[in-house]
Amino acid sequence: MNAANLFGLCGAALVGFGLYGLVTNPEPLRKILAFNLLGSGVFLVFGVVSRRAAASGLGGDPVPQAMVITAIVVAFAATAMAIALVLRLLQETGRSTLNADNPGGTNTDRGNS
Amino acid sequence: MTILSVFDIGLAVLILGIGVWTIAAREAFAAVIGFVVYGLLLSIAWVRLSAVDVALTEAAIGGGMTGMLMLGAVARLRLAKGNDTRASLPVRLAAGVLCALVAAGLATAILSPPEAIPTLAPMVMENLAQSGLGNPVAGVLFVYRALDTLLEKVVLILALLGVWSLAPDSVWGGIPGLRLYAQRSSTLTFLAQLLPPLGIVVAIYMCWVGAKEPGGAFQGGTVLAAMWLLVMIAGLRSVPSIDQRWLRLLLVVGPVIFLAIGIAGMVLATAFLAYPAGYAKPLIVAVEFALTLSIGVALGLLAAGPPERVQRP
Amino acid sequence: MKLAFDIFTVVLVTAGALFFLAGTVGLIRFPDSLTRLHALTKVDNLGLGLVVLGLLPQANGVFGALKLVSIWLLVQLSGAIVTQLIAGAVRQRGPQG
Amino acid sequence: MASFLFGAAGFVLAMVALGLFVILQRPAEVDHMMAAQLLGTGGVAILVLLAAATETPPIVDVALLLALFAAFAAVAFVRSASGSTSESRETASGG
Repeated sequence: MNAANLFGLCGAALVGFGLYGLVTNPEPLRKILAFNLLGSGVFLVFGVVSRRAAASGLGGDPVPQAMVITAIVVAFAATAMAIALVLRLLQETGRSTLNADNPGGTNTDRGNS
Repeated sequence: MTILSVFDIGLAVLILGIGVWTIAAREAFAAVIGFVVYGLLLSIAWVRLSAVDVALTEAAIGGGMTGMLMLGAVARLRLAKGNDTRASLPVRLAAGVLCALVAAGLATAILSPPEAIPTLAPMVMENLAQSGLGNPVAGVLFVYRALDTLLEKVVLILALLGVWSLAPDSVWGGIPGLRLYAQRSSTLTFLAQLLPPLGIVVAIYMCWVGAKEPGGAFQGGTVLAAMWLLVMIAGLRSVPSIDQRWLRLLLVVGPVIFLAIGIAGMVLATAFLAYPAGYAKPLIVAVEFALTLSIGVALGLLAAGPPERVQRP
Repeated sequence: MKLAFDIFTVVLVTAGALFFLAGTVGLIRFPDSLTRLHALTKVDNLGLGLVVLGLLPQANGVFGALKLVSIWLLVQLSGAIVTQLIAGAVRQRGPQG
Repeated sequence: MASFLFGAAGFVLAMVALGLFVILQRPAEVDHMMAAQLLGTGGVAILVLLAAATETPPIVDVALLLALFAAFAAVAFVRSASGSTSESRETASGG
């Protein structure tokens, strides 16, 4: 078992945890958090792909690394957007839930994130 | 079993443990703290995967900026306790099985690598000398995949427009609702006076060293954004309203210069986003400096959130 | 000469690691938040200082060594101030907050 | 030499892990805030040890950013903890 495979398995497990949190956690903020965990697990798997393709005296293939850097920044932008949606939902309805059965949430401004 | 593999196993177990804590913690505040710790630990894992550029980005964005963004949201959501019920046990069990299956599938894919591992590293290294850069990742970002990098800046600006457009009509063009520190605390003021000058030096260093060694516009820009936020949180500088012209100018200056050089490449060089022979490095460094500024402003404003009040006369 | 440098590194890094151990023991043993904060900040910063000092002979060139020392100074300064902030939060909310 | 430095990095990692475990176990939020501090010193020590052990000087830059952002995150922790922000003032002036 080399370091690359080890962190690859770690990434796979993190994807599993993140998905579980995304499905079972009711609070939107916790869902966003879980989604970020899932994303970083995917990035870690990508890092393993890069590490494995090490050649020409480099520690890893620079192309996947550059893609992961781009992805981290884009994930941050998406997180900022999602949090702004949740906060607007709170502002409009006074609650922070996606539960459609809740009474009082009749406002049209329901986030579907 | 070498010392090295013991270190790696310990790190992986710690990361997984913090990941579980982030999902399972009862309080949202504790979960976000777990996430910040997770981001900082993950950057050590990236170092172990020989991806120092990614480690820098993860420490800056995964640890610092995302944590700050989420903590702001936690503080607001404390006021509104949603009456969410946790998923029932059968649902949780089914979800657990599903997620275990997904993770197992991924793990199988990782443990069975292709026979001939595809790599672009030799191609990158072959052509890197022409660009005058020493950092292969910067080479990929600014030479071979320059279009991706350009579009990513556009995505940042689009996301910012999306965040801004969530503001109610009455406060459009107003001041972002960044949560300030309640009492003017002299300790925080001192930190906000001490850290930003150091941070600006670090940002310039990151940007400059990015051409040769790990670093670059993303990392430098994130440091700038963090320092700007720190100064605003401490109340040393007021939060600018989003209709300020200088603010919008700074936001677009990086992408515009990048685009202009790209279009000039169609005339002076061979294609869109191609650099004229011999001028690649100075042009890339110029683009990186402009982008650092734009990324810093964009990330800072994304973290500050949509406008919430208008300038009082 | 190389051997002397290596012994210097081994001794100081070991001492630094022991300070990290002491910091963690303090974190486990001390009864309230303020004393734990004290253990964490003071002892760990000293541990980091010893590790950095021990690594100076291994650094690449004068600039590498300078960078190491300035990182330690940065951690030292920001750590001290941030500890003040957390201690302020402890005082404001009481030890159970 | 390299394996000694790796061993030291592993030892500091174990101490950080133990410290995190203790900190996150406690119920008080102020104890949780110390986590960033712990990573700020321990994580930096691990990274400078790794940089020396693998002879990769750029890793020191990661330590630099870790130190900077650990301090930044700690400020965010303290600021967003309940009761220490300007919520009332803000809602008064907000639309």
